[in-house]
Amino acid sequence: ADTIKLGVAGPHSGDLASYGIPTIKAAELVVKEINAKGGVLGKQVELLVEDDVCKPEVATNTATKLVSEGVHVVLGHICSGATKAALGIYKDSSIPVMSPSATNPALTQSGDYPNFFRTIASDDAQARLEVDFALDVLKLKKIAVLHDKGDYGKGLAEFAKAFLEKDARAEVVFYEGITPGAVDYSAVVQKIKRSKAEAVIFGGYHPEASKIVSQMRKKRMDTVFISDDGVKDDTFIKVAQKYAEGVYATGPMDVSKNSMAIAANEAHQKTYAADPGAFYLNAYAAAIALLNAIEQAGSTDYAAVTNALRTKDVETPLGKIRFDDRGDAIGVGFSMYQVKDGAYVELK
Amino acid sequence: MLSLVDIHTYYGNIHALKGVSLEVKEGEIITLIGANGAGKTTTLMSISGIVPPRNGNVHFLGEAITRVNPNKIVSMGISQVPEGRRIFPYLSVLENLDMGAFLRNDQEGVKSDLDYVFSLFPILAERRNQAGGTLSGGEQQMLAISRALMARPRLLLLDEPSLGLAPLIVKQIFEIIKKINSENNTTIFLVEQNANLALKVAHRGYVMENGRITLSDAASSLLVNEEVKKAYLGI
Amino acid sequence: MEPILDVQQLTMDFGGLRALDKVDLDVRQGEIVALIGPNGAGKTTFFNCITGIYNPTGGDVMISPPKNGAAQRINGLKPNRVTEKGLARTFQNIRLFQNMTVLENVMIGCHCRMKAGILGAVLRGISTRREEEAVVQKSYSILKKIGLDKHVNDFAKNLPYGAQRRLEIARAMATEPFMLLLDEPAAGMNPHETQELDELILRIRESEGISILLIEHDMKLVMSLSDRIFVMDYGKKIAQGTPAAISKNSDVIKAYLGEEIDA
Amino acid sequence: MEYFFELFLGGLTRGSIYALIALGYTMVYGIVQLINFAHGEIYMIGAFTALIVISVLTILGWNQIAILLIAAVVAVVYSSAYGYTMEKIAYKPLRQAPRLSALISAIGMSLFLQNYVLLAQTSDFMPFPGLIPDFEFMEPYAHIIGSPEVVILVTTTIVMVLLTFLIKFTKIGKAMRATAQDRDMAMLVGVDVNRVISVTFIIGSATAAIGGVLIASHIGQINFYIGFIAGIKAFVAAVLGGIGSIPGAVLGSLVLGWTESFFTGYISSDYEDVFAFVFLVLILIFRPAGILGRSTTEKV
Amino acid sequence: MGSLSPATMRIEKQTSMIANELKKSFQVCIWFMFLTFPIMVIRVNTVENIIEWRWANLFFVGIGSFVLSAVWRFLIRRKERGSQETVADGVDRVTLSQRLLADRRFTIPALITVGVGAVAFPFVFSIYQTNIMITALIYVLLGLGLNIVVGVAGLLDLGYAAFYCVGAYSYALLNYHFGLGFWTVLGIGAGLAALFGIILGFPVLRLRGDYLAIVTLGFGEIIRLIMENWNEFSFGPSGIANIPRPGFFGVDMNIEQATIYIYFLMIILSLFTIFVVNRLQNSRIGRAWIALREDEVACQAMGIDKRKTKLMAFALGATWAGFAGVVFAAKTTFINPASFTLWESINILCVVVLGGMGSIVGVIVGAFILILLPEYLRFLSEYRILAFGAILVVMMVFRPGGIVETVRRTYQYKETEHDVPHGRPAAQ
Ligand SMILES: Nc1ncnc2c1ncn2[C@@H]1O[C@H](COP(=O)(O)OP(=O)(O)OP(=O)(O)O)[C@@H](O)[C@H]1O
Ligand SMILES: Nc1ncnc2c1ncn2[C@@H]1O[C@H](COP(=O)(O)OP(=O)(O)OP(=O)(O)O)[C@@H](O)[C@H]1O
Ligand SMILES: CC(C)C[C@H](N)C(=O)O
Ligand SMILES: [Mg+2]
Ligand SMILES: [Mg+2]
Repeated sequence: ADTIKLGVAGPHSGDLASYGIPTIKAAELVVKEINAKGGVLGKQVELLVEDDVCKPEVATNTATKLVSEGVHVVLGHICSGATKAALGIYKDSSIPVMSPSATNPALTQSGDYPNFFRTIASDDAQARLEVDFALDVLKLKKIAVLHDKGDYGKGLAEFAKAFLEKDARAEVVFYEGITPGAVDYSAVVQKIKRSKAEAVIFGGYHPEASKIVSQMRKKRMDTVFISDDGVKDDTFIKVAQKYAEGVYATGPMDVSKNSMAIAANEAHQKTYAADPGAFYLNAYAAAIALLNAIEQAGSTDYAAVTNALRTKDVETPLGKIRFDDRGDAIGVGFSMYQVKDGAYVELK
Repeated sequence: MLSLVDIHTYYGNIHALKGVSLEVKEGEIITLIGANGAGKTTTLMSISGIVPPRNGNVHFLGEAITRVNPNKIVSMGISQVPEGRRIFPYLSVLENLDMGAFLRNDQEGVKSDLDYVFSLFPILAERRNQAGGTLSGGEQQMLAISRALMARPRLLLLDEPSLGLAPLIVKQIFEIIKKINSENNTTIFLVEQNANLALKVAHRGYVMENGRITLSDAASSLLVNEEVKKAYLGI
Repeated sequence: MEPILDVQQLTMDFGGLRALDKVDLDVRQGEIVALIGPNGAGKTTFFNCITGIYNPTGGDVMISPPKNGAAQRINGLKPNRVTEKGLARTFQNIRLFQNMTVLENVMIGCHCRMKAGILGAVLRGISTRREEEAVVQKSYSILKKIGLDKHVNDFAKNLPYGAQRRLEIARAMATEPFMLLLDEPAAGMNPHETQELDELILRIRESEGISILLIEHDMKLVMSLSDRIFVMDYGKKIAQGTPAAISKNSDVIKAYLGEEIDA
Repeated sequence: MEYFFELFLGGLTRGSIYALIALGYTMVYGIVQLINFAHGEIYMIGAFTALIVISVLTILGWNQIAILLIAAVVAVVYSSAYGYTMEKIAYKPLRQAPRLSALISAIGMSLFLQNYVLLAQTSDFMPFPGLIPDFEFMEPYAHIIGSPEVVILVTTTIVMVLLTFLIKFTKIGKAMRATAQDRDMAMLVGVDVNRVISVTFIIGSATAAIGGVLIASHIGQINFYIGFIAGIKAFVAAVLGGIGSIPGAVLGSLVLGWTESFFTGYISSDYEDVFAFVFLVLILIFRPAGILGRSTTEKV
Repeated sequence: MGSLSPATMRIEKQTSMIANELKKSFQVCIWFMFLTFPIMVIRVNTVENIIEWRWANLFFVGIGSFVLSAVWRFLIRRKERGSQETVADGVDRVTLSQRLLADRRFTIPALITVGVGAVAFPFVFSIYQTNIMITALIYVLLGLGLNIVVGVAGLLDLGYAAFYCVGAYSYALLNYHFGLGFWTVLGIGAGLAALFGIILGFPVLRLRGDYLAIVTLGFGEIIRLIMENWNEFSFGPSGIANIPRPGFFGVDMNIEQATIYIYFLMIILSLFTIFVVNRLQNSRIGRAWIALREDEVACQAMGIDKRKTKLMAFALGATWAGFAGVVFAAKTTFINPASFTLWESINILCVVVLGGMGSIVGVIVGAFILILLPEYLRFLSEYRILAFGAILVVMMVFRPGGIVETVRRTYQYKETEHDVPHGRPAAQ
């Protein structure tokens, strides 16, 4: 049958599976809905889901597999590293790729990947926001920067550190990486305490963040904790519970009032009887954007589709978006959130 | 007491016992002699159930013990002093002896048996807290025999007990064999390279070649059998 | 004649236990010397100290290889260096390379007399190929001499016990020693096989000119083979002499033999 | 000085967490000589089972203490059952096989169990309730060490003592040691080796479950992957202490915990693991069989 | 008595056996239903306080375990019976694969087929297929290298990915900083890896078995962590992108051509590896490695220098990982430390053990199976790794020696006319 083939690539097994699986769910729901409405360009949309375990070497296989199966557009990959390895292959085959989560700045800023788009902002934007918030709003002087040694977390932390160092108002009193997955972070926490930092800017994900925050609070430290969208996740609050109170985190602008976002979350609840996971809405938006671009372009032609992505606005759970020349979504930005009474609240 | 009927035992693909039948009566000392690789050790291992025979039957005290778990067989009263001693290397001498009495529950009896084996082999008492693995070869052999005795077996299987022992001790060992046979009425199945000595203490003997029993007779007749003399007694 | 092995005041302690206590022993070229003594006397420990398995606590081990006669001290050397110098041994508890064939076991013995390095192995030039062939041939002829030629391609673990003991000797001979140290070579053999071993050992001395130091509890073998006998007890040397003298030595009889035996 | 003390306690806590897992690891290793790669997964399954029980009972409105006890018991039962079954399927048929084959089988088991939980539950982190209340009398010290940490420390000590006692002095313990040293010979003195091995796995898995419950409630979250990371650390700790030795596992864990804590505290957490491994290598160079392992020189 | 003919007795015995088996399977089925109950059936939503009961899963587990248990028992039984039957003919059991490998009538046509197939492959199959073949070939290199260390010399190495990492970073960095080309770095990378092999070798000389395993594991992690932390040197976790593919006299290639080119390059490199490794194994050094694995004490007593031999094994094993690493970097064009984790080392170890330790053919087969299997299991999507884990267990249980077991080489010798003074010893 003649179908529109939408590839979905990301980690679906292994330790990072939790970042990849929500994207499959999002794609499934979007496709189900669109197919029910008659599909794209009158054709049904077919999903081709492939695992890349977040590993560059597997990602190249995943990408060639998708290419040889004739995908028209790809939703993915999830990790920046895997994305970088795979992009060359898609580029050679003229396939547009859109990631809901790969935040490495170089992906768009280097200009090496004209076929790449993303529905999430890049790490430097987040770092900027975090630093500005710490200096301008909170007026802090001594800041500790911490990261999880990962691709994403460390990248972000480095930007934060660089921004802070350029600014005379504050000093970085502490800059270190922690080991992800460790059972306890008391030593690092003690060290932060000794450094007399007023705030911690953490680059990384919520499992580590919740452990660090909990340990700090249990040790009766009230150091301000500022983090990123890896932490702006409800799981963080569920896990850290009372200790989560007061934590700042940047995240995509609040869409909780967006009707599409509400619908998307409900659809997930209904179908899978569970809360959606990480990057679910970004993925949802990306799937819509990709399929919409094909519809708008009137074909799956590479030039036409990418052009449509760059020129035509599309209504998504993240709001009305369009992509700039480098592939970053316009209108998808970050705001600062704080945990108040067990929920993230956007700060204006 | 013990009877083997046409047993066949294999090591993976090697057919080690090719139809062995033999019998041991209560209170006897019987000996099994044969060249290297004839299958003597395998016979004992088949009785103990470590290398269960694939075909054939083993009966002990009227019960079939073919393919019964080794620990059950031990609990029925069969103990073995295996070839190569097999001392638990990191257990002390005392603990090794204790393991020998693993299935026994009579503390008193165990204690007196301990004194008994120490009287048989005083050197073991001297080394009682040394790790078994660091004993000299001969000391290990004494320990292996003592360990088997600690189980107070009804049938004692001995695999080359004189291996690596000083002449003085060898003599001692054979005396002990006779002694436990007559005093404790322990039945003894003795495998020996030292056929001369073995046939002297045994009542009956079997000769094994290539996985088969080729000869069986009263020990005294085997001692004077020309073929046996030539092949096994080195005379 | 100069001794080719001269051990003086050899001492070995294990924690509190003195396993060897100032033992002297010497072997001359072409001799068969036996080391006997009760179980636990320290005989195997003596071998271990000479061959570098243990580093003795005290004393000297000197060798003067017959070919390049200079005397040298070898205690503290690594076992492989000792073997290179021309002392080869067998083990009381057989230690063959179980999952290698009989021929390969002997070829390993030749290792230290070969030269091929990595490059040689990969390129397999003429000299390497020659060397390999020569080693196969040499190993085979040793096996033939020892009477294991029927088993060349069998796995060592599948050999009968007696054959395994002989293979240990073959492997040791392949290192081209000037002296063989045999630890209870007759253990586990029946009298008939022991007789064969007796002949084999004599033949090794005769045809190869290898001197032999052996530990053994089979007195018949010891008495018929050895030129001289050393007796140990509790880590000390208690006697030394000809078989005839030893068999009548009252200390030895008391500690070890139990009765007088015919030499 | 206070800083030093804080790091010391932090290392102690971390070490006793490792120890809870390492104990079972080392015990199974000591008896069966198998690196039970899937031990971490047993720990993870223990934690999951506990979480499920806790959630169900909480929803049903039971009382806190009862929940804690029931959850712990169920977790122990289930982990033991998993350990037992795993041995029967993946290791028992490989008793005579080369050791590495059993190791690969264990790795397969580990992958299987991880993904089994991943698929049957979820890949996300799930919050694990802090079951251990903050004790009143601990409040003055709360800025240094928390009540859950103290509970973990105490439990580790108890488990260690019990296991040591079990192995040293009980009949089954003796049977275990004999089985470890020479399986055939153990049979020849009447030990039911299959049973001994099953019991070993059951006890090892039970300690893993206790670890699972306590550690999860200390950390506050679990997912299907926690077992792997913890398993590796525990493995390292067990080897460091001398694999097969029960006190060794605890000592190794503590040394590892302190090493990490002090290195992070005084130098940098960037190279925390690097340093821990370098330290491991150094110790093993001087004590090739671990801190409390018996020396490997064999008598020839 | 006499009323029962032997035939009916047999049938009766069989039916009772089958009944017994079914009973056993039923017990297993109940046990597994119990075992999987909490995790498979209950799912809790702690936020909304909802318990989801998935009773259907219990049913599937029941059916599944019943069937699997029956099959499992049947296979185990057959495995045991199988070994009995081969015994009956009395010949040494040589497995079918070994027999085939030894038979020239089989090997030559087989080699030709494989050769033709290998050459035609990229032209017949898609670029995806070619791509995964390249990955498989990289693992052939890795497997053969690790096989020297683990399979032949018996040194359990859990940090082999470190050398792979060294190779990959050599190319990426030397290219980035100095513009060195693929071919130049291929040699340098292998050399550096060998150097690291020796560096690792020194401290572990005294260690045995699992202590060695843990130290090598540590070494592997150390290398990876340094790459992660030392940004100035390695660009940290974000890795190095845009690594050039291997050049071919400056010809510009599109991705398809480049893939085919790398494919043939890997074929040649694999053949070279097989050639060298084979020669090494059958040399004086190879024998020493095996002897070392069998018995260290005896080995030294036979005059083998333990230290030197071990170091050689480490260095030579690492060399191949170096080669593989360089190719890997060139193939993916992007590397970061995440590709060289412990799982990578484990994966390579699985290749060696599953294929058959010590056997070159085995390792090659192992590499193909282990690398292609997950790729071809892709249709199982999320169940892929689950299935992979299960397959590892099953393969080990039913073929514990690996897929292809080693055959010890037999040597050619000439009958010598040795004059033995006392006549041939009368060995029977
Ligand atoms: N574990 C084993 N694996 C394979 N073959 C074996 C094994 N044990 C023994 N055999 C073989 O079985 C046969 C009988 O061996 P067994 O040990 O029973 O002989 P034996 O009469 O006790 O000899 P010995 O006097 O040397 O002790 C021999 O051919 C031997 O090679
Ligand atoms: N590694 C060791 N650690 C502790 N004690 C040891 C060690 N090696 C040997 N011994 C002790 O040293 C003494 C001598 O042992 P050795 O093996 O040398 O005796 P042997 O003369 O060879 O006896 P046998 O004739 O029984 O083989 C024994 O008491 C033994 O327990
Ligand atoms: C899922 C995460 C690992 C993705 C991350 N934001 C990245 O850029 O790599
Ligand atoms: Mg025997
Ligand atoms: Mg000795």
